[in-house]
Amino acid sequence: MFEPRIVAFVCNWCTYTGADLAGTSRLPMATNVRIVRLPCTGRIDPLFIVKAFERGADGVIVSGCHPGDCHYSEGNYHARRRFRLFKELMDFTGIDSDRVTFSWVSASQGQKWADVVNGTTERIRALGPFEGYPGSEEVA
Amino acid sequence: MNALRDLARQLLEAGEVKVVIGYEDSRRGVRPAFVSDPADVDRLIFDARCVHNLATYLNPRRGHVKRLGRAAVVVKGCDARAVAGLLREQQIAREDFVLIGVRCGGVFDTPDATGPLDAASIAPRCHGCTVREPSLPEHVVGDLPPEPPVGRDLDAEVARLMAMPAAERLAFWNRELAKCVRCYACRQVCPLCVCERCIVDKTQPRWIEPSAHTRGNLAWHLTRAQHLAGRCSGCSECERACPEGIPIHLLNHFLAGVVRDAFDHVVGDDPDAPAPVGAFRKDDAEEFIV
Amino acid sequence: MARIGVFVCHCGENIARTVDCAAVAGSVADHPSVVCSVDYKYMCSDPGQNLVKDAITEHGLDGVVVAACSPHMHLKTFRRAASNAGLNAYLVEMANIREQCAWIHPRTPETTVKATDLVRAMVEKVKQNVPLEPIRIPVTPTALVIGGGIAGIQAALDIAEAGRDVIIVEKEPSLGGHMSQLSETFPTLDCSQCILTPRMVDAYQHPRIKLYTYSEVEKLEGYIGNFEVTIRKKGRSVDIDTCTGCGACMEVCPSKKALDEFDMGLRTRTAVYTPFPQAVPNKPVIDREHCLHYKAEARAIARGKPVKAVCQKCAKACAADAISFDGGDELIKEKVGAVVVATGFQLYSVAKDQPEPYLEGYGEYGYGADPDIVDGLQFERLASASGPTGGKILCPSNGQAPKTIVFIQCTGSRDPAKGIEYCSGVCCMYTAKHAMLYQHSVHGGRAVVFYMDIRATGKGYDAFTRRAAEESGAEYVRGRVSAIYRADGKLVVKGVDTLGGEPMTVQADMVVLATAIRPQPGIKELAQKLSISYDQHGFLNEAHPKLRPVETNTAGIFLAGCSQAPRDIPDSVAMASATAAKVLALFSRSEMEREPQVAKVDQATCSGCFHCERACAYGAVEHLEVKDRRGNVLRVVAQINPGVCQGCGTCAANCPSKSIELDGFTDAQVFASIQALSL
Amino acid sequence: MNLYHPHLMRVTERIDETVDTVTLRLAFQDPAVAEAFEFRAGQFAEYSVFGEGECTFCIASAPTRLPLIECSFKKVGKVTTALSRLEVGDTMGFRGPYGNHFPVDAWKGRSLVFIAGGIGLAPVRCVIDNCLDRRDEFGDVTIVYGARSVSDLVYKGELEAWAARADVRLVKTVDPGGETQDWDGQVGFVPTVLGDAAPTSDNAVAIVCGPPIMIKFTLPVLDKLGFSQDQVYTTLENRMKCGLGKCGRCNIGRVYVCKDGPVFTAAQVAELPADM
Amino acid sequence: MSEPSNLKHIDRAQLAGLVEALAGAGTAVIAPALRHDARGTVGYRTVTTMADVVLDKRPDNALKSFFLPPTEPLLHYERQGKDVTLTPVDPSIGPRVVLGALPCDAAGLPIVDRVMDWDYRDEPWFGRRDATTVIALACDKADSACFCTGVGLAPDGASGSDLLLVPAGDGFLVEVYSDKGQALVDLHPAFFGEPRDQEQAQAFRAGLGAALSHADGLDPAAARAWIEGHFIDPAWPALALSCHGCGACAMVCPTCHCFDIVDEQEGVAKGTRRRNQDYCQYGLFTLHGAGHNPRGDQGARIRQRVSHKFAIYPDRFDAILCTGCGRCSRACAAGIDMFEVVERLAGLQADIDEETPTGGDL
Repeated sequence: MFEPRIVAFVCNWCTYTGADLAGTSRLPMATNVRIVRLPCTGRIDPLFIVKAFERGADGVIVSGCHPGDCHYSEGNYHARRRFRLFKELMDFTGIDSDRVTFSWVSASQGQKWADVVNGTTERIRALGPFEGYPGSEEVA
Repeated sequence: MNALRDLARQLLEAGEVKVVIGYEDSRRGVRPAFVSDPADVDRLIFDARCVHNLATYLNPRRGHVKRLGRAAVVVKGCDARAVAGLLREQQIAREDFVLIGVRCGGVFDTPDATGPLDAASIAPRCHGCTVREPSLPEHVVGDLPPEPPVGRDLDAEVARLMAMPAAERLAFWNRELAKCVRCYACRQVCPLCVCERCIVDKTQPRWIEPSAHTRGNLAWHLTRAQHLAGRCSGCSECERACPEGIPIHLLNHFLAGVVRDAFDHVVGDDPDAPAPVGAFRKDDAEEFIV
Repeated sequence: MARIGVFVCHCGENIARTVDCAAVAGSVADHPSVVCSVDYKYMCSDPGQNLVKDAITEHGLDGVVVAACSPHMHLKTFRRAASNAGLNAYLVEMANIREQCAWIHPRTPETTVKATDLVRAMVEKVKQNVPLEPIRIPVTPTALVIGGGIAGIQAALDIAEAGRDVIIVEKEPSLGGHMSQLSETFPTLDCSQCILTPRMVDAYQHPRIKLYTYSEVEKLEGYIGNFEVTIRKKGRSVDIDTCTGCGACMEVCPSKKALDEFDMGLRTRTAVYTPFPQAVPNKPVIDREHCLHYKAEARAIARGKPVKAVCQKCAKACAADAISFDGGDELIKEKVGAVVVATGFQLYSVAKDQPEPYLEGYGEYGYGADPDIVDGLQFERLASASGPTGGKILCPSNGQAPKTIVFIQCTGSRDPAKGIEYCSGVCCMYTAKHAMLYQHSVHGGRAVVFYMDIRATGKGYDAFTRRAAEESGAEYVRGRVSAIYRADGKLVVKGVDTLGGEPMTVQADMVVLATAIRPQPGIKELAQKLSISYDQHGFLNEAHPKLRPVETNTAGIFLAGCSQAPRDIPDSVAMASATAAKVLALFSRSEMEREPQVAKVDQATCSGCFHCERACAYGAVEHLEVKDRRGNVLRVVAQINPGVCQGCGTCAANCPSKSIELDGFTDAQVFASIQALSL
Repeated sequence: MNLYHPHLMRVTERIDETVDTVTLRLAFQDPAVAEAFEFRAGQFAEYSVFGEGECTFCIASAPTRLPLIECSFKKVGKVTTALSRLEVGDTMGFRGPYGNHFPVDAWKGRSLVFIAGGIGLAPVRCVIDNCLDRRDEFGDVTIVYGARSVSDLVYKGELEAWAARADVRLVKTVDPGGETQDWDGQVGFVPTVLGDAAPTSDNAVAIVCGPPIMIKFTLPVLDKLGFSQDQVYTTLENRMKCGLGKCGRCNIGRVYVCKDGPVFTAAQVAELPADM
Repeated sequence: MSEPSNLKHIDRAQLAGLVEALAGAGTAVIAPALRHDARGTVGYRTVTTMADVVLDKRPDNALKSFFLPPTEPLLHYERQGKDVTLTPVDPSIGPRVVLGALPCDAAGLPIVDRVMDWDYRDEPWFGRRDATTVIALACDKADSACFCTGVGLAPDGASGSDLLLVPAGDGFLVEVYSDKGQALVDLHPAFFGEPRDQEQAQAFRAGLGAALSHADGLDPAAARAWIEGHFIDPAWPALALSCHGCGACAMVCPTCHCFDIVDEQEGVAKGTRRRNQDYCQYGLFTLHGAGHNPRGDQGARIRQRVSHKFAIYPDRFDAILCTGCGRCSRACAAGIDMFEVVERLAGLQADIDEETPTGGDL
């Protein structure tokens, strides 16, 4: 069975803590997801996602605090606009935006984090490996 | 035309400006002209072949133009949007230059176009133009020409693409972006690409691969488009400048639509209008977030 | 490449049960940058930490990765250990192989592979880490308290009692705020003045409290620990140092038509006046709008005529020679380390003209034009022993005791149609109080209270409202009043009893409107001066509605009392003490130390578009002029004030040219993690 | 295999010359290459850290001391930073030698004056050691070396060795304010110190390397000492990619620094268009 | 112009047959063809059938790109521990035929050969050169940007071509100019007939000059003389004013060959060292790590490009680094017209010569 590579960019305050809670609650999760801890979703540049795909990731999870809960009060609002543009652009260029999960997971939502992880893994598994870069070598 | 030349002469003779940046005719069509001598103002013209967005010469990256001294720049209503952008982002100060607005009846796709301005030959950006009478410039010259013909509509092109299955769209863009040779004409010609050092030239770390393969090209064009989202003035010079004929401006135009629909913002020529970048609304839609 | 040590923790069985720790340690050992890689039962134990320390000295490590539990649990622990061993604390990172691996996966090869990946990614990140030093910001241990009401006084006293200097800025001539206007206070019905005045005096006499009355904040610059405030001291014309407060000036003042603000316009006062007998400082001030001299002066100036001395009886009457007509406003600069905003409230006006476009007056109540239609504070004054009626509740129109009073709650509050949807919180209580006070004062009087719901959630509040209804016999009618008009000498109040379901009319002698609490006028201007944010009603925004209720998004500025939302006295006081605690914590060290996780601008490549500035919730981005040797400004670039930056990194992601780095999470570090994780 | 294909070298030793200047001692991993490798004093090479890219500087050790190969560089850009992070045992890439060289053979019988500032000693040191290894072929040898401060001096070991030799006149100096208590050298800027040292120009050549500003003020001094422009040699550094005269970066007017240089006489430099 | 060593005739059907045959035999056929993109552009690309070939339009991209690609891998590297393994990229490629090359594109190749062979032989370039047979087509598509005749070439010139096709009757007169060309003919005799309708070919050739009359009398030598005497001159910054400083001109140029060498990581341990085409008009081209930039000004960069083509290269390699194809002028968003530039510089020299017959400076 195809085991997708999934990179998760999560904020330190809500989702990372939520993931910790999921851990302490021993919620079973797929082993496919690798977390990159960042202070805030506001820190996430869409280039992080692009680079992850370039480096062979099959899917990406982006997750932070719910609106209004941002530890930095506004970071996730800025992130949300950035993600909107990026997501639409992915669709427009034909890159299946289903490969990216955007989510709000609070520190108390261990179960939701588990669901996001497992759900995304299943979805990407169904989509198969990411092959967004045909003929990535010579163009001449 | 005479009004334009007279004004240029005045400004130069009065020493109000050191150079007038406008358009001149040449053996290969219209091109930008830099007139410093009042005696040369008769070189200046304005007609439907004046497609160039001369606002780009106000871009602070152009030290060699800056060194000429205070400039007067000939702008169409659409070009003024770029000037407003530069002002909005504090790249230039209003008192440092003069704007000569020209009333516009639409322009061709290319500066060497011949024949009548018709649906086939008119630039797509003229579609539904609302700024034929520029408002930002302190001087506006010429009479308002008749309504331009209705030509290619970029919204329609975007819609056509969005109607395709995703795989076809991917193929379309891969085919187009595969042609990119990374000459960065799109960036260099852009009045709003103001970065002192472009992200693609940053090497520590190197987020965007400089090589002209689809991987690097996609990263470059995705990033470029996003950096212009909510800022692009819609002049589509990037597309005209592309030696490989890549429909680059479609990306900008698409995002302009997203910004309009999602952030309720349309780029205009008011320098004081708030920008949607670095801003947000608490109730921005988030149906794509679980 | 680098010299990195990797330490894999078993966490007893917690990790070792599902992850093959030895295998993890083994497989990263061959990484070109890893010079030692070991696993151990309890890394966080003393022997575990010593393992790390010894390795640092033995192998001369320039980076440490501890693969164990969540960094939230032990990152600080290991960073401390490292710095004890002489390695910069910020060259230590943790790979979370417990919560993110051992505890959520079964014991399979994949689990160990993932654990290894997480460790490798951290190794790659640490290679990019650079030594960081905690940011030290000197702190001026003086607090500025804006507003001299009960909240401001409380905050000031708490801070001063703890031995720190405080500056109070009060825009009125006296401390006291609205509480000093109240007659009795719920739910105990003790006299407001009696409990407040001593606190006012304490504040006035406290050696560590400097008081600026009749003054306002003009400007605030700087940042946490290092603010400089400019205070506008309005011309008082009375030198409060020489003035003895004898009152002779007031006796001779011919101008007596000014409405008395303290008594809510229920009586008039002289142009030179002390707002109320217990005023602190108990020194008069000349109200230049009404003073004959100043009026003449204004006219003369308007007509371009020379200014002549007019009246000035007070000056002549002043034995202490404390009155002078020359002094104007005075600007004073003070250095402070923290700011408490306690500007209090004003009452919603039912009048025709409204201060805000979104507010509506109450035409149905005749815009409160009738002298016998009063608001809550006016009633307080009528009920107050120090008030215009000496504590007897009498109709302003005819000085007769009202036989019937109608109290209307939620006037303005919870009434979106009138512009305010929120609940003012205190009206139910003070209306109940008013009803009681009325019954105590006018025996056999009839009190009718129109209410929507009774919200009495404080300690002893519910009992209090019940007492009003059950013991004092106030008639509580659930419903709104649709109209008030005067007919043959009486105020006709038309309402609906929504419980009874029938319309009802009351013939009243007085109507008391429990009008909504609104922020002080000018609060928005003040907020802008302090660069803090406010909501659509003008109440100041707290940094976090749950976790940081008395802080603002501007570090070093705190909120107390009604400036943030409608509050009653105990809440305001509690909030004030909370801000004091925050301020004192900040003042507890001469330098405040902050995590060096702050943004930095690469000025060489910054193009000054200031997307960062727009994205910063803390106003940490400053404009820096890059000049040549001759001092000509070449470019204006962004600069981040590390004292203000909170380290979210939103600016970094918003910077199109990646000219901003967030220490601790630099692009190089994130890039390295991605490189390592995805392939 | 193509001409852009580097040889692999191993770092056998790293010396931290100053806070931001590092010397790496390198050995070819392929013995055959090591066997065949030769170069002339002044030639340069393209050094690479895989994943970061290539950068250009001269070979800092003397050809007479092969198989010893050393390079010294200052941390400025992406690649030099990466190079400076290399540890003993790490692998790096090497292309070269490229470019022309100092006409050491033509100097036989003449006196040599070496003048260097800061990291500029690297190319000069290569010639110095080269000449010292053939000491009897030359007349007087004078070395004037200066740096901003004592801590900015490179090749401290060599400096001692040279100082110890009776047949070498070493004048070392640091800029005013850069000295320490136990500093036994001079204090002053290189041009001044050179003027005071006043080496003879009869039948002599001068080799000058250092920051542009130093060179600017040194040339007049040499002129005063009687050195003609043909007696003065220096090396130029321009950004290069290929080092082979193809990539089109390093030329100044018609001159390709990578092919016609990096070694030039002051006369040749004077001829160059003002494009530096 | 050198004389053809042999003459043949190929009609359109045979030409189609040749393409099929070549493609069938695994020879890559590169020809001007529709790129099937949004804007319907024509460019050189690999084709398998004559149906795709467009011989009556000038391709937008430069033929050069098939010899010096915008990007090409030089080697792959992989780290294991402290060791690194390098895997070279084999420069040798299968046989290729370029069909319908513009003579100005073909002419660029031997010009660039000179620098690519300067002391060190550039295998990637020559690997492709040796593997490729170039069949040019005499060109009647000249427009106002063209000036091949002004730089000593011709719309029916054979420089850089192994075979030259000249329209004649139902097909083309085939002129053989090299053994490689002859070899191709010999390998596919079926598609080549005896030469005929030569007078029609002659007529076709005779008609080509008219469209290029503007370029008659262009004097690159004079331009070179002026450039060599005017390294510092107000003319340079003046030329640069409208320049956007992009690489469009260089990328489409048949002779621009500047390049960059970069490493691209593909994950932590491995990656590829690539050669990417680069362009001298962009500021960072010569920027030193330490921050100094010898060509910090756009004027200096324009000077570099023009000088390189019309003075430095002729000086070092005895050939003008320009084939007058006019692509740069067509590609330039600012309307900078290379023909006009050369004409202008030559004109400045002419002025000098008039004033001071001995030459000298203004």
